[in-house]
Amino acid sequence: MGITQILFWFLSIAAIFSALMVISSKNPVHSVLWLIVTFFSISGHYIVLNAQFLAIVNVIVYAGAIMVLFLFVIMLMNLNKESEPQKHKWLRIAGAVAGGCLLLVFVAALKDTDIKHQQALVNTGNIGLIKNLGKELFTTYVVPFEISSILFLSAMVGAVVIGKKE
Amino acid sequence: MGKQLTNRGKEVDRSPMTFLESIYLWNIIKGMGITISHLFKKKATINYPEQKRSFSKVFRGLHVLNRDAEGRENCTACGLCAVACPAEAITMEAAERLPGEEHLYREEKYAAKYEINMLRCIFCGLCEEACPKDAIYLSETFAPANYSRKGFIYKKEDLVIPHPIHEKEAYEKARGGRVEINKKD
Amino acid sequence: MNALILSAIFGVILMFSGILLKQKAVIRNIAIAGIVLLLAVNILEMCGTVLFHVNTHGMIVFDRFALLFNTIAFVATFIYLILSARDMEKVGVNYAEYFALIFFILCGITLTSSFKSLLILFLGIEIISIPLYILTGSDKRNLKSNEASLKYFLLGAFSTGLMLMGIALIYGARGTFDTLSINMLTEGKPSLLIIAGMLLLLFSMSFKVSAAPFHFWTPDVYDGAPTVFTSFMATIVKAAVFIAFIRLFDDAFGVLQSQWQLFVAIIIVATLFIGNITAVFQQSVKRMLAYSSIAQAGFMMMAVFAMNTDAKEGLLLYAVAYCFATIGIFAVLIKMKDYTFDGFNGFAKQQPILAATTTIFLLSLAGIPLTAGFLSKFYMLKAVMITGQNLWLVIFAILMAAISVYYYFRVIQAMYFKTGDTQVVEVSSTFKWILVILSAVIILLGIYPDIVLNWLYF
Amino acid sequence: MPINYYIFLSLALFCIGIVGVLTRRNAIIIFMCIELMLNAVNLLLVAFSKMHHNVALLAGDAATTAGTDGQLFVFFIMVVAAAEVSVGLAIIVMMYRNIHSVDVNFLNRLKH
Amino acid sequence: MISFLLILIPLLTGLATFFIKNEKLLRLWVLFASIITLIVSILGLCCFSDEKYLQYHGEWLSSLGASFSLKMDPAAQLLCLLNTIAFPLVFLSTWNNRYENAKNFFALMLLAQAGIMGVFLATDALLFYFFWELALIPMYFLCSQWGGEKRIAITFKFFIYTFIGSLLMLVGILYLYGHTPDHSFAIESFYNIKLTLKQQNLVFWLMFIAFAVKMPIFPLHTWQPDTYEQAPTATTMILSGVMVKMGLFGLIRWLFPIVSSVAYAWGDVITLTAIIGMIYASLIALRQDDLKRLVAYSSIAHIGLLCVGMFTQNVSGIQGAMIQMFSHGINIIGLWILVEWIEKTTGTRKMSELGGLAQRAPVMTIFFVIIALANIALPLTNAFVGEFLIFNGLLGSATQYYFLYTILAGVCIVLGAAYTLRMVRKVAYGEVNNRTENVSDISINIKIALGAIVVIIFATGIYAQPILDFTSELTNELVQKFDFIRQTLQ
Amino acid sequence: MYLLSIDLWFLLEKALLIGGIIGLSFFIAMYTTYAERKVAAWLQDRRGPNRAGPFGIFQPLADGGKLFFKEEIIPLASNKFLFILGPAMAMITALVASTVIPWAAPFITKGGNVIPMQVADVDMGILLVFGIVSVGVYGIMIGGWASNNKFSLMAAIRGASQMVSYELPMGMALLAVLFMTGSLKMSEIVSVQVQNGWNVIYQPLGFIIFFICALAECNRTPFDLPEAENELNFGYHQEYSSMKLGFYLFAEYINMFISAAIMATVFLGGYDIPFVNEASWGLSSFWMTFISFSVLMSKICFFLFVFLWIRWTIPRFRFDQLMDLGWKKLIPLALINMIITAAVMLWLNK
Repeated sequence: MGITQILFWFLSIAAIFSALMVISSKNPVHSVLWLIVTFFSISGHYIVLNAQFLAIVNVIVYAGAIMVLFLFVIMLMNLNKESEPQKHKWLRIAGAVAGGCLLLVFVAALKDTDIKHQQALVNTGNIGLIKNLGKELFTTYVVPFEISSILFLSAMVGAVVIGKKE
Repeated sequence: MGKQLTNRGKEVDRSPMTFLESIYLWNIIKGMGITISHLFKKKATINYPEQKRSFSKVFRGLHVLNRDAEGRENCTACGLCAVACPAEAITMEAAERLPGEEHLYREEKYAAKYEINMLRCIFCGLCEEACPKDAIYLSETFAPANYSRKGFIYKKEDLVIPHPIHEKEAYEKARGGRVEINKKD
Repeated sequence: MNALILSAIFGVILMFSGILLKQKAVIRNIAIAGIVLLLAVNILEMCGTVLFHVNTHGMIVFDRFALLFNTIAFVATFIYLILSARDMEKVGVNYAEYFALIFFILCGITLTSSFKSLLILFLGIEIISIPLYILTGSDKRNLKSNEASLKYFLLGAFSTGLMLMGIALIYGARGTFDTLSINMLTEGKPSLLIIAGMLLLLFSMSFKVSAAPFHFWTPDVYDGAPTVFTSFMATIVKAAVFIAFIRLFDDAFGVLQSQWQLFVAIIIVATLFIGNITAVFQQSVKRMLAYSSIAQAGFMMMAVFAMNTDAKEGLLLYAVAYCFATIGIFAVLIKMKDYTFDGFNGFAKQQPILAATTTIFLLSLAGIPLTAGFLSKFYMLKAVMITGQNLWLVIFAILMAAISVYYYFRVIQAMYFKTGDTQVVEVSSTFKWILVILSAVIILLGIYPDIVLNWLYF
Repeated sequence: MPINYYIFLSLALFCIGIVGVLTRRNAIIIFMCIELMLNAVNLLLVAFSKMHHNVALLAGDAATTAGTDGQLFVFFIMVVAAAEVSVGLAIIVMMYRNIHSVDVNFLNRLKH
Repeated sequence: MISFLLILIPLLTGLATFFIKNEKLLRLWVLFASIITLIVSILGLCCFSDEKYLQYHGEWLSSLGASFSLKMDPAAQLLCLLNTIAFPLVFLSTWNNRYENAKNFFALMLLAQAGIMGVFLATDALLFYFFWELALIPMYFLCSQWGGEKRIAITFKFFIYTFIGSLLMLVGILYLYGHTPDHSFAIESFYNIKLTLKQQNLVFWLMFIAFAVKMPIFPLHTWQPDTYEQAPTATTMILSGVMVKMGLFGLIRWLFPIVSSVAYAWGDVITLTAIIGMIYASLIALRQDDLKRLVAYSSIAHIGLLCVGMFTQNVSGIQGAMIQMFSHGINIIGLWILVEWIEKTTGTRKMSELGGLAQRAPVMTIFFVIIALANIALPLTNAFVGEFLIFNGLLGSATQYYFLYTILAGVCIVLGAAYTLRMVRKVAYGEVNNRTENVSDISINIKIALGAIVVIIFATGIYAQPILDFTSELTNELVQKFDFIRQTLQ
Repeated sequence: MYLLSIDLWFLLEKALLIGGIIGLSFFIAMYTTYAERKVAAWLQDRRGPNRAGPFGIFQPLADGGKLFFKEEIIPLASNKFLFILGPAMAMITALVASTVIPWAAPFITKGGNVIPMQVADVDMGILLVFGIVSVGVYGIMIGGWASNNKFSLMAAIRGASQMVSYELPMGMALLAVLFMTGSLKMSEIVSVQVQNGWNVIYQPLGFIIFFICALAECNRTPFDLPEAENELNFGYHQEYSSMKLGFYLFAEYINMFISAAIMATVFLGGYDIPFVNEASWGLSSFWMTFISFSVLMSKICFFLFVFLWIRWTIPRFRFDQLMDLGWKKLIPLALINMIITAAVMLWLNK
C-alpha cells in the first residue's frame, strides 16, 4: 500500500465521516465546520489526482467564500441547536432509508460498468495544471466562460434586488 | 503670539476638496511625513526614576510645617491659613504651651492638632502667603498615593518637618530648596 | 448569436439604467426597444446575417429550430412587456433590475435553445433559473412570495445537483460533453453509466418543466410569485426549457429512445393526471393556471416522447399557442383584484373586450378547434400517434384534455353567465387592442399555423 | 486508483447530501447538503477526467489533452455554485427577516 | 364553389352581425342572410348537378396532410337543405322574442350554422373535426347565456359530453390518419385504409361514441332532455332539428364506409340499445308533464329509430333514415315553435296547467295537430315515408332478431302516438282555464313559419320520390359495399 | 513538479526549512510586537519599552511569559471546542501561508544539489496564499461566535465581511501582476523581476491597492474595525485571556509578516538586490543565499515598519467607509488597472 493509497483511504474516510457529521450535527455551526472539513478532504483528493488548480479553487471558492457566507448567515441569525426544530423521527428515518436505498441502487447499477477496469491517473498527468487548464479555458471554452459572466451579473443584480432595503 | 499649541483657534476650512485632497492619498502621505518627522525629534520623555526633571522655582508641592533652627515649631495656630484656604482644607486646634515645652514650640500658643485634607487642597499656596510666622510652606514633593480617603487627611505628624538637629539629613531633604527663602527673612 | 450577445448587453444596459434614469417610463421603453431590437437581429440571423462571428467550437449552434424558437420567445416577451410591464411597478422598487433580469433570462433562453454541449445546457438552465428565483421573491414584503422563492430555490438547486450528477456519469461513459458525440454509441447495449446519467437528466429536466412527479413546487411557486412574473415564468421560460429538453434528448439520447420512452410516458401520464385533476379543485384562478401549466407540460412532454418532425414542429406551435394565451390571461388576471373564480363573476358585462379575449385564450388553452391551442395539441397527438402502438397514451391525453375543459370553462362561465361585481383596475385602450390582436393571432394560428412553421424550412 | 473507488466515493457523498436534504428542516443546512452534492459531482468529474486522460495516454498519445474538459466543467460548476449561493443566502435571509425562522416546514403554509 | 359559399355566407354574415347595433336591422339582416343561404343551397340542389360546382378544394395545413376540401354528395345536400331551411324558420318564428345582447345571439346562431354546414360538407377529416367543434362552441355559448335558470350546469354537462365524444373521435381520426398510406386526412385516403378487424373495432368505438353522444342514443342521452329544456328555444330548435343529424350523418359518411365490417358486426348490439332507448324514452315521455321535456324525449325515441335504420344497412333502411333525418328536423322544429309560443303566451309549459287552446287559438291548433300527426308518422305526412322505409329495412335486415326488433320498434311507434296525442289533447282541448283565457292566436310570422313547415310536411309525405331518387345512388353504393364486406366475411 | 513525489532527503530538507520558517515567523512576530511599541513611542516622541534587558529587547519574552501564566478563563456559556479552535485556526492559517514564499536564492550544495529556499514551489503558488488567506477568516469568526458575547459576534462578523470584501481587490490587483509574469509560481515571479525590474515600477497602482488590502486583511489600523475598542469593547477576542488571546495577537503579527513577505516577493523583487548583478560577485552559494535572505528580510522589515507607521498615523475608518472604500473605490480601480495592463500586454505582444 503506497502513500497514494493511504492518502486516498484517509481522505475518503475523512470526507465521508465529515459529510455524515454535516447531516447529523444538531448545531448548524458544527455542520458548517464539518462541511469545511469535507471540502478540504475533497481538495485533498484533487491533489492526489494532481488537479492542483481545482484543489486550490475549491479551497478558495468553497471553503474560503461560500462557507464563510454560510457561517456568516448562521451567525447573524444566531441559530443554535435549540432553535432548529427536528423533523419527526420517523420522517428522518424514512429520509435516511430513502437515501440509503438510492445509494444501493446506484452502487448496484454501476458496479459492473464497462469502465470498471479503468484507472484514474493519480499523481501524474499535467492536465490539472493551471497552465493547461487556462489555455483550454481561454481558447475552446471562452464562450462558456463569457456566458458564466452573465450568470454572475444576474446573480449580482439578483442579490441586490433581494437584499436591498426598500 | 508665539506658536499655537492647538488648532482650536484656527478657523475651519470649509472650501470643497480639491482633486488631490479628494483622493486622500496625498494627505495621508503628508500625515505620514509628519509622524515620521517625529521619529527623529528629541524624545519628550526621560528615564524617570533614574533621570529626573528639576522642579520649577515656583512649584508648589506638599505642605510642610516648619521648625526654626532649634527645632521648635513655628506655628502658633492663629488660623489665618485656614481662613485663607479657598478649599477649606485646613483645620486646627490651638493649645497653650505648658511650662517645660519651650524647646518644642516657639511661641506660647501652638497647634495641638493640624490637619490638611489633601483631597481638597488645590495647592494654591495662599496658606503660605497668609502665614505670619512662616510656619507653613509648600515643598517640592508630591502627595504619595494612598489606599484610603482617610490616608489623605494629613495629620500634624505627617506635616511637620523633621527635627533639624536630631534628624538633620531628613530635615535637609524635606526642606528642599525652599528654606533658603525662609532664611533670608 | 446576435440575440445571445445583444440580450446580455441589454441586460447590462438596463441594470445601469436603474441607477442613471429616474423615470420608469423611460426604463420601460428601453426594455421594449431592446426586445424589438433582439427580435430584429434574430430575424436577421434567420435571414442569414450574423452580426457577431464567434467561434463557439461547436458548443452552440443556432440552427433554424433554435432561431425560430428564439423569435417566438422574443415575440412573446415583447407582448408580455407591452401588456404587463407597467404592472411590475407594483412589485417593488427595483424596476430596472427586473427588466435586466428578464433580459438575462432571455440570454439563457437563447442558450438552451441552441446548445450542443451539456456545459452550455447547464449554464443556460442556471442563467434562466437564478433570475427566476429572484423574480419569484421580488415581492419582499409578501410572505408568500418569500416562501415561494425559497422553495423554488431549494428544489431548483437540488435538481441542478441531480442534473450535474447525470452529466458527470455521462461524461464518465463517453468522455465528452458534446451532445452529438454522446449519441454516437459504439455497439451493443449501452453503458449503465449512460443510462443512469440519462435518467438523472430526465428527472432534473422534468423538474424544471414541472412534470409530475417532480411538479410539487409549481403551484406554490406560481401562486406565490408576483403575478407579473408568474406570467413570464409559466410561459416563455417553461417553453424554453422544453426546447432544451427535446434538444437534449434528441441530440444526446436519440439512439437510446427505447430506453427512456417508457419513463417519459409514465411522466406524461402522471403529469396529465395530476395537473388536470388537481386543477379542477382549485378556487383561485392563479393557482388553477399553475396546475393547468402542469397539465400543459404533460402535453408538451409528448413531443419529447414522440421525438419526430411533427413533435418538433408541434412543440414550437405549442410554445406559441401556450405562451400567447397564458400571457394574455395573466395580463388580464393582474388587473383583477380578486383571483378566485368568483372574482370573475360578471366580468363580461363590465369589460366585454377583455372578457372576449380572455375567452379566446381559455379556449385556446383548452384546445378547442379554431384556436392555436387545438392545433398544437393536435400536433402532439399526431406525433405520438404516428410512432404507432401508443394509442393508450393518446386516449388518456384526450380524456385529460376533456377534463381540462371543465376548469377553463369555469372562468368563462363566471365571466359570462354569472353576475357579480368584478373589481378591475382601469385598463388602457392600448391594452385592449393588444389583447384583441393577440387573440386574433391565436385564431389565425389555429386556422393557419404554417405562417409560423414555414420558417423552419426555406 | 481504480475508477470504481471514485465512483462509489462520490456517489456516497452524493447520497449523503440527498439524505441531508430529505431529513433536515433548516433551510441553510439543506442548502449546504446541496453544496455537498455538487462537490460529489465535482470529485467524480475530476476522477473521470483523469481516467479519460489515462485512456488516451495508454492509447499512445503522449501529448494528449483528453480530460481537460472534465476539469473545466468542474470549474464552471464552482462558478455557478458561487453565484447560486449568493442568491440563495439572500433569499434565506430575506425570509428570515420576515418570519424569524429558517424552518422549511413553514413553507407548507402556501398550501391551503 | 356552392359548398364553399354555403359555409362562407353564414360565417361572414355571422361575424358581421357582431357589429350591428340596431335591433330591427339585426333581425332583418339575419333573416336575409339565412334566406340567402337557403337560396344558395336550393341552387346547389337543383341547378348545379355538375361536380365542379359542388366540390371545393383549398390548400390548408398541407404539411399535416390536411386540406380544405368540401363536397356536396346527396346525403350532405339533403342535410344542408335542412340546415338552411331551419334557420330562416327559427329566425322568423322568434321574430318577436326579446334577447339580451341580441347581436351576439344571432351572430352565434349564424356561426353555428356555418359550423353545422361545414360538418355536412367536409371531406377532410381534420376539417370535419374543426367544423364539428365550431358547431358546438356557439351552441354552448348560446345555451349558457340565454338559457333557463339551471343553464350553466346543464349546458356544461352537454358540452363536456359532446366534447369528450368529439375528442375520442379525434383520436379515431388520428389513428386512421396514422394508417393512411399517403398520410393524408382526405376522405378518399380514409376510404382506402386497410385495417384489421381489431383495429376497425377500435376506430369504430372511438368514433361511434362521438356520434352516439351527438344523436344521442340510449345510455349517452342524459344530457339531452335537460339541455333542450334549459336552452333558449331558438337554440333548441337547431339542436334537435339539425345538430343531432350531425351524428347520423357522421355514421354514413365517416364511419360505415371505413369500418363497415365491424359496423355490421356491432349492428345487432347497437340496434338493441337504440330500441331499448326508444322504449325507455317513450315511456318517460308518456309520464311527462312538461312540454319541452316531452318533445325532448320524443326526439330521443325518433333518433333511436333513425339509428336503427342506419344500422339495418340495407337500401331501404338507410334511405328511410335519410329521408327521416330531413323530416324529423322539419317536424321537430315545428313542434318547438309551437311549444315556444305556448310557453310565451300562457307562461307555463306544464300540460296539467293548460287546456282549451283550441277555442282561443284555432289556427295554432290546426298547425299543432298537423305537426303532431306528422310526428307520429301518419300516412301522407313526411315522417311516414321515412319510418315506413326504416321498418321495411328492419324487417329485411340481416340480423337474426329482426322480427323482435321490428315489434319492439313498432311498440315505440304506438307509444309515440299515445304521448303525442295526449299532448295534443291536454294542450288544445279541454277546459279553458285562467292561464289560457286571454290567449290570442299566433302572430303572422309564426303563421308563415308553420305554414312553410306544413307545406314541406305534406309535400314530402305525398311525393317523396324525388328525394328517394336523389339519395338512392349514394345509398346503393354504400349498401353494395356492405354487402361485399358481408360476403367476404361469410 | 508533482506534489506527491517524496523521498527521505527531500523530507528532511523540507522539515528543516519548515522548522526554520516557523521559528523565524515566531521570532519576527515577537519582535514586531516590540517594534510596534517602540515605533509607537518614537512617533509620539516617547521612548517605548526599555526596562527588560538592554533597550527592552526582552520585552516580548516578558509579554509572552505574562500571557502564558495568566489565568485561563473560558466563559461558561461559550462553546468550549470552538472557543479553543478559533485561536488555533487563526494561528495555523497564519503560519501555513508562508510555505510558498521563496525566502532566498536557492542554495547549491557541494554535490550540486539545488535546494530551493521555499517549502513548496507549487504550480499555483500565489493562489495557495489566497486560499489560505480566505480560510483565515474562520479563526476570527469561530472565536467570535464561540465566545457567546454579542460584541465578539459583531466584531467577528465585521472582521469576516471586511476580509471577504478586501480579498477581491487584492486578487484583482495581483492579477495585473500575473499578466506580466505569466506564472503563478512564486519562484518565477521573483525570477521575472530579477530580469525585468521590480513589479512595483510597472504596477504602482496595483501595489497601492494590494498594500491597502493587505492592511485590511491583517486587520491593521486604519482597518482594525474588528477590534475597535471604543465601539466593541475589545473586538472578537474580548472573552479571551491568557495564551489563547496571545495566539490571536500573535496571528495578527504573523499575518503582517507574511503579507510583508508576499508584497516584497511580488512587488519588490523578493530576494533581489536592485541595481546590481550579484551573480558577478563570485560569492559562494552559501553567502549568496545568506545575502539574498537578508535582502528579503530587510524588505520585509521595511514593510513591517510601514505597517506600524501607518498604524500610528491614520485614524480608524468607520465601517461604512471601509466598505465604501473596498467596493466602490478599490474594486473599480483594480479592475481598471487590470484592464489597462491587459491592453498594454496585448499591444506589446502583438
